[in-house]
Amino acid sequence: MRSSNIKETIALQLENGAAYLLALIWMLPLIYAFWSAFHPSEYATRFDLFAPLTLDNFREAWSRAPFARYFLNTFILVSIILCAQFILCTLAAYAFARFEFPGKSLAFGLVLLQLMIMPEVLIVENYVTMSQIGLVDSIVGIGLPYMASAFGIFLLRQTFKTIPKELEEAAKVEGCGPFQILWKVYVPLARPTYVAFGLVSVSYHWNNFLWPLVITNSVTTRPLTVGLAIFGAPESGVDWSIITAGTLLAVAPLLVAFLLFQRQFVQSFMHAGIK
Amino acid sequence: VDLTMYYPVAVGGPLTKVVDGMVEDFEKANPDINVNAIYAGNYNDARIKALAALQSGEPAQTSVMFSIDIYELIEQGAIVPYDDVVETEEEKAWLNSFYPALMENGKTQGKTWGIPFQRSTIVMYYNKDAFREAGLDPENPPATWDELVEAGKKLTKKNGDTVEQWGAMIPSTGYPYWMFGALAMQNGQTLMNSEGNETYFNAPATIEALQYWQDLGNKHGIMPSGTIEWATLRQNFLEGKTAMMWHSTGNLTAVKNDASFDFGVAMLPAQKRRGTPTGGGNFYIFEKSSPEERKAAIKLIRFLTEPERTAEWSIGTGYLGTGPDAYATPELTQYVKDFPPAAVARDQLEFATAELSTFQNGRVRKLLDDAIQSVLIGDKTPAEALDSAQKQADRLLKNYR
Amino acid sequence: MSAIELCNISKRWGDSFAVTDVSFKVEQGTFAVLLGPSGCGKSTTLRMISGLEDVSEGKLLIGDTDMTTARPAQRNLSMVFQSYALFPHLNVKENILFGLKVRKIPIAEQEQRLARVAELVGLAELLLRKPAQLSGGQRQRVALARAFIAENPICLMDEPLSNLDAKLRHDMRIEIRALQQRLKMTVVYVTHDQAEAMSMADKVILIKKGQIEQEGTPDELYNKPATTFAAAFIGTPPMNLLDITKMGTLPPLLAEPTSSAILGIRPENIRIVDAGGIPARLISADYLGADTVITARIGTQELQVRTPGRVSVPEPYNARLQWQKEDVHLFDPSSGKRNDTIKATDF
Amino acid sequence: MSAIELCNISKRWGDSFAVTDVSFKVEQGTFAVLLGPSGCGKSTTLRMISGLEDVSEGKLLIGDTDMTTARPAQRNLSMVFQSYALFPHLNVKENILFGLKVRKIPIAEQEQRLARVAELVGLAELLLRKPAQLSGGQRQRVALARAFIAENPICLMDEPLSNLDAKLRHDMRIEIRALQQRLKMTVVYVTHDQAEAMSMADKVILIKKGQIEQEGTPDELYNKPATTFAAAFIGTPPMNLLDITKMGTLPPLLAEPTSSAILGIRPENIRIVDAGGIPARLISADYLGADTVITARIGTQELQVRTPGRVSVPEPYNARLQWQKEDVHLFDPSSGKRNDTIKATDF
Amino acid sequence: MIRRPSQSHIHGWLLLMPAAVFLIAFTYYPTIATLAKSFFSQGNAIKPSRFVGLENYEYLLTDEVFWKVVGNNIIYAATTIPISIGLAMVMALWVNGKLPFKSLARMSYFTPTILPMIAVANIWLFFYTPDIGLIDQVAGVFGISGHNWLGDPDTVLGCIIIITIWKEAGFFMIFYLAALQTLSPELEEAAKLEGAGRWYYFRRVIFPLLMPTTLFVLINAIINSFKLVDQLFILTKGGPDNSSSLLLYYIYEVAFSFLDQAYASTLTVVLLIALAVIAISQFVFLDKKVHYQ
Ligand SMILES: Nc1ncnc2c1ncn2[C@@H]1O[C@H](COP(=O)(O)OP(=O)(O)OP(=O)(O)O)[C@@H](O)[C@H]1O
Ligand SMILES: Nc1ncnc2c1ncn2[C@@H]1O[C@H](COP(=O)(O)OP(=O)(O)OP(=O)(O)O)[C@@H](O)[C@H]1O
Ligand SMILES: [Mg+2]
Ligand SMILES: [Mg+2]
Repeated sequence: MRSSNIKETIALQLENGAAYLLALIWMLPLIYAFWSAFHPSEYATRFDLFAPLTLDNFREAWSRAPFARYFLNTFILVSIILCAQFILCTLAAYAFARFEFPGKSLAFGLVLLQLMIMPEVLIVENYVTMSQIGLVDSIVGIGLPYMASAFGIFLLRQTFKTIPKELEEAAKVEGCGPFQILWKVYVPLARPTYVAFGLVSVSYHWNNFLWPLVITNSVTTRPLTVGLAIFGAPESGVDWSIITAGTLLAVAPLLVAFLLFQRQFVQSFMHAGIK
Repeated sequence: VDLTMYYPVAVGGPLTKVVDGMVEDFEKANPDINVNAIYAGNYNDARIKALAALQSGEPAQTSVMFSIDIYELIEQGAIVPYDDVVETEEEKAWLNSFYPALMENGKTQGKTWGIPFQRSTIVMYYNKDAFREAGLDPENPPATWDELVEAGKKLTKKNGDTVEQWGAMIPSTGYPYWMFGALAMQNGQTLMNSEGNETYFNAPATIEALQYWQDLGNKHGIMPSGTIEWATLRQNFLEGKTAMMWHSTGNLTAVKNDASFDFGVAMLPAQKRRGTPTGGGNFYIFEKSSPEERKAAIKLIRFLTEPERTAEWSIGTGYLGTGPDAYATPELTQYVKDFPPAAVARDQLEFATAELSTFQNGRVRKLLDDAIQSVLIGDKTPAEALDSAQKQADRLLKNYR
Repeated sequence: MSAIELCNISKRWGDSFAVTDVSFKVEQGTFAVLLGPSGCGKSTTLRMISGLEDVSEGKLLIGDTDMTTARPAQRNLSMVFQSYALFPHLNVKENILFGLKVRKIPIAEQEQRLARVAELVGLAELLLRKPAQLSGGQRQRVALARAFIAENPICLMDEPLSNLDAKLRHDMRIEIRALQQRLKMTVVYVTHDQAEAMSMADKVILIKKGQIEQEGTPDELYNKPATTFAAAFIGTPPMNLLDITKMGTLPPLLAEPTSSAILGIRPENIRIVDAGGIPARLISADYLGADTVITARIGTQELQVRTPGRVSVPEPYNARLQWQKEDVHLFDPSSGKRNDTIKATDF
Repeated sequence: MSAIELCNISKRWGDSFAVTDVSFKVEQGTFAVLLGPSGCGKSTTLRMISGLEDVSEGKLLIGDTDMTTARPAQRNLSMVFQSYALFPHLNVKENILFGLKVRKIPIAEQEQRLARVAELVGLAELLLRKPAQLSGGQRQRVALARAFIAENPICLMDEPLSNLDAKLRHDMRIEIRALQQRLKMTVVYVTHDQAEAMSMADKVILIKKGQIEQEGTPDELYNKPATTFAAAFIGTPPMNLLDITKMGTLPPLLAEPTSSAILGIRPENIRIVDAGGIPARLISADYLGADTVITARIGTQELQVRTPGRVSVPEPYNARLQWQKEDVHLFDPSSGKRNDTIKATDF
Repeated sequence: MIRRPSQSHIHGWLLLMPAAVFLIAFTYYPTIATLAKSFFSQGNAIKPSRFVGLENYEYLLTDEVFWKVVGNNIIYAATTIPISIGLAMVMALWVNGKLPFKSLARMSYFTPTILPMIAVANIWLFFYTPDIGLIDQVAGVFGISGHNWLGDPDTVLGCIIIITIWKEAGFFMIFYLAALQTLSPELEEAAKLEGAGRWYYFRRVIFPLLMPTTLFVLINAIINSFKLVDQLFILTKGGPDNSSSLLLYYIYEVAFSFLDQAYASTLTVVLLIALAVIAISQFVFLDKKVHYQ
């Protein structure tokens, strides 16, 4: 340490302090969720170091809805959406990144337009479509409207564009056709982007609520959030202990996965950088 | 026959389990009818779901929905009156077996469109310990507006500028029009006619009622000014931040479970009279259904509203028993005996009236909600706010006269 | 039969021609170098041969078959790219085997060929590394191995050494050349580095602005440059080109006086002498270890003299320069073309 | 007064030393080059001088002031980075003026200095371009201009030419050297390219594994390499190092027979002779335009011979090699140190 | 050569086809249907829907709630966008720098992104609740009396804004982090040698170099400032007296509470046009400034 720069050091410490403070604030809702989920409900709004710990809230939450089934549904839903998004977005992004065809920029503009359209607004129309193709109350039906993700197309296109053309040419000279090139060159090289986009997509669909509620009718298709909403309905007042316990149950897989793989996730984001 | 039924859950608790259990019993009793009972979120979600299903031509045959959606559902041509479906005398008698106050929201144009199911009224919960501390008689809660103010002043505890305990709280988010319906009724004024095409928002008694509400906070200082959050009010009460609260009977079970103090439940106080609107969900039968389906639906609804099940439902949820014979069942009789507050809502039904419900209900209700809130936050005087709300409501409703 | 033959090939981008009417042949088993300054169309030409770029006009024969419009994979050739184009997600082995996998060659044969090629380029130890874990020279070898394993008779290389540092470049040059000879491959090699071209090529095709300037062995290009462009492009330092009309009064440098000519003389052919020769002023010296490059001035024209050992020029001073008439090249000033009708003379 | 003096400086990363106990002085106005193979600690040393890296042990004087712990900005020096570190969003002018703006130099003076520097490095025309619109050489010049405009007496350069192609590198070398002399700056220059070091330096500091191997003028390093490492590192092709004990029966090469020694002889000092000398087998030839490098073998040891003009060796054949005793360097085989007590002899 | 281009055309369209089918079926078709509805009156059993031309749009001009909501949304956008972007940038700088335990900080900044809004809103409800809420409890320790955060029209929108910032900043941070990683450390060293302080370096170098990322984030932020309304459903339902209502929430209310699809469509069209205009002008005006490479 340079002795002459005490002032700078202090400034740096202050800044680090601010960074941790902000981190604490950002964590606060989660911290509170843990607090109130693990304590009896009379401590939900009172903080007492010696409050007794309990798992009752989890037991209660778990018993109020068939969470196990909902977990399975959500898991299937998220997997289907993710697979479909990967395939559809990959193909479209590849077209936008490396092919010339008439109407390309118009098509791309239209894709970007989708970013701006709120799916909530289209619920009624989409419900009609689903019922026409007989997919009301099916997990596929929940996923369909989200399968062509403009965000995914956009992100992958950017990534594909940064992949050196030489790699594609090398593969061409070795005898690869367009699909082989996509599969053997572009997809593996864009893996970080896939991980990044996957994270965003999974957390969105894991937590999506209104459309799944409207389009599903039975326990065998409903995702977790619908179960969660039973506690979330504040018509008769909020019971935070149960809500937070339910919330923790619902997001636990996500949280755990994120904790375990956070290094990989974050690194993927880094590589997927939007420039 | 396959039946699809949507039902919303508007109160906490393992309601879906109760409904599923009752439906199972029904299927056992009627092996030829297969019921698919679908939990549909809260009242709002349920409405969206029904509407989406309706437009897709794939609706349910019956559904529990907000009792006040009646006019909109009629306007959409979505529902059929029960009068067209019931056939036997027995069934017609069944239509008349409910508390009249609960039927008010289900009847219009001389026909019955909705059968009460998960219904509630507003009651006043009060903290007996706080009453004792303030030197008030815990068995004698305020019965008039003036008494409410008086008691409230005694109950309001201050520590410097900070209020540690408020006298009373009336929630003004979520369903302000509902609370206000009670105040107006107590002042002798209903908010609309039974055809649902006229409102009385700027009647002098209505304006007075709103003035009183505003005064509770601004003039008498027994209630916080600004709006009071519906969803967290119970917690406030349980935490002792308010000595009295007006809230749905649907909270009874939760308050009973969580209160760490001695609490009481009372009817709402009176000005010119006692009064409260009813609230909650009715059974409707959808228009897009075959005659067999309708008959099956009637069977289901009758089954679910039988006294024994109504009693079970009421005990499990805190909702009202919908007819006198429910309270005559041994279970409910016993329950009321063990837990007298459970009877308050029933007793209050005598003074109850319909919840605000008109054509263009969403808009009209919002007009009133906004007017109430704008007064409570001090933006407008009651007369201004209600005049303007009435004017706009007239414009919306004149097409229906 | 030539391995590759270009007949009047042109390449147009929109309105402008990157390559104009180029024709040349590359014989079986030879090492041909496309040489020229940046942007002259070398890569474009090579890419047309590979099929990565469409030919706008003309005909392309590979092994006597018309391949003008064939797909790259049909042409049976390999290519080594400037930055190697190694697949970063595959390890060395997978990179080398990439093409064989695409072509579904049986595993046993893949392994066999791999072993041979890896041995050849000295990568046997590194097969499981990812490209990022290799040094520049090793990456280069992977790229070569990938090109060789296909056992295509033709290999195209686009400035494959330009990313390496000087020392490594020198080693790799020798290595590539040795491999080409061992495998008897036909190689077309693109570079803008004349030293590279000189040391590797059997045949150099010198390109300028999309057209062939001179074609021949390195010797021919060095000793008989066809134009001033060729003369100035080849050799380090390059040939000095002096305008005879601006030399001032001097002993006669040409056999018969001519109104105008460009006199070319390579720096290593000029000697600093005590007497005789022509007067010049030495300006500065650049010591390169084995020899020194001296910048000198005759009249207003600068020229460079390369002389063995260390010579220092702390201050400019006058000296005398001399060369032999055999070392003089003469060019026509207007066209820049070599003119062997004029003769130089000793002085 | 030295411009820069390092006294027993070391740099530790965790447990390992990147630089160990290095001491040297750079005199005012000289051009010092830190030379050494990759990873030897050149950049680390330079960065300690600049203050971008903390010194672990030792003392650093800049103009006789102890600057061991001073902040980079306090040291009054400029630095040119390997990849130039130009700010991509600023145009040439803004890039050059960056430091003056930070230091809040009056606008009038900024403009004045800018004009002078831009003129000096030949950028006057390009002031409004963004770095992306410049060629490699031009970017290099911007980086230099940014370093020069501060008018700091010291300029540090970390492999500033390594990103350029050979030709441009050659031009830039001359340019940098000329500018340094014109501005009488003290320059510390890092490179792993010995040719660069030889042609530019007043003083070369040769580093090996974090320690100084030899320090001296280019001449000294070339003509009196202190170790086999220095001998092999400098010169292209580098000095041939022959183990005297493995040469087989030959005419005596040393004045008195010694049990063991390493004999160093530079390729350009070996001649191919018809008679006399020692027998050798010529293996291959590498034609470089002005001269040819021939690979030869004496016994089992390979060596390289550089000879002017074009020589071809289509097939290996036997020949005789000769050199003069003045050109022989002798080293101790165990320590690798130069040993001038043994003498070579003509043969 | 005619061969390649045509082949490329076919390939291009073929690749696009699957995504296009989905986009058309579930985005463009319903959007156009929505647009069409805005020119019709809301039909019902008594009065069938009929063409009314621009009547819905005329009504919109006189709709006080609409204008209030637009005003709110402008405030909402004008605060959430710069603050969350600014915070995201600061977070990214911290997490990218020498902060000890930075993976912990990174984790907490990113947490909001993976928590479901429906649950989170309830937790925030607790924070904001007067007297018993966390904020008032903490304030109470310092002797500050409670405030009715969500019940006061002056503070309610601010509360909503804070939640949005909390939800978004960490998400945007990731993009900045990615961009920062691509900056060469030599740039910072060069600036340091010239004597530039951290602030100067940020202002003159990092900030402009992050512009492309900022553009990307900005577009996302603008879109989100119209899209993120979930918290309203649980927290305020737009109240009191519409002082926290936002455009999309209002659309939702009109469509599903007022059951007026026609008017909801009209509002949707206006929202879409506004967004498209913003996005296009951004691309046109900013894109030029931003791309220096
Ligand atoms: N895709 C393209 N569109 C338009 N012009 C192009 C394209 N590719 C190359 N050119 C132009 O064609 C000419 C020849 O380019 P080419 O790449 O063949 O040069 P080169 O000789 O390989 O140069 P270098 O040594 O710099 O690689 C250049 O003027 C270049 O600008
Ligand atoms: N930040 C660091 N942490 C640990 N070791 C380091 C670090 N920076 C450099 N080193 C090590 O210190 C040694 C010297 O590195 P330095 O960068 O000075 O080498 P160099 O001579 O400049 O090499 P090059 O020519 O490749 O640039 C190397 O072994 C390197 O691995
Ligand atoms: Mg090229
Ligand atoms: Mg280095």
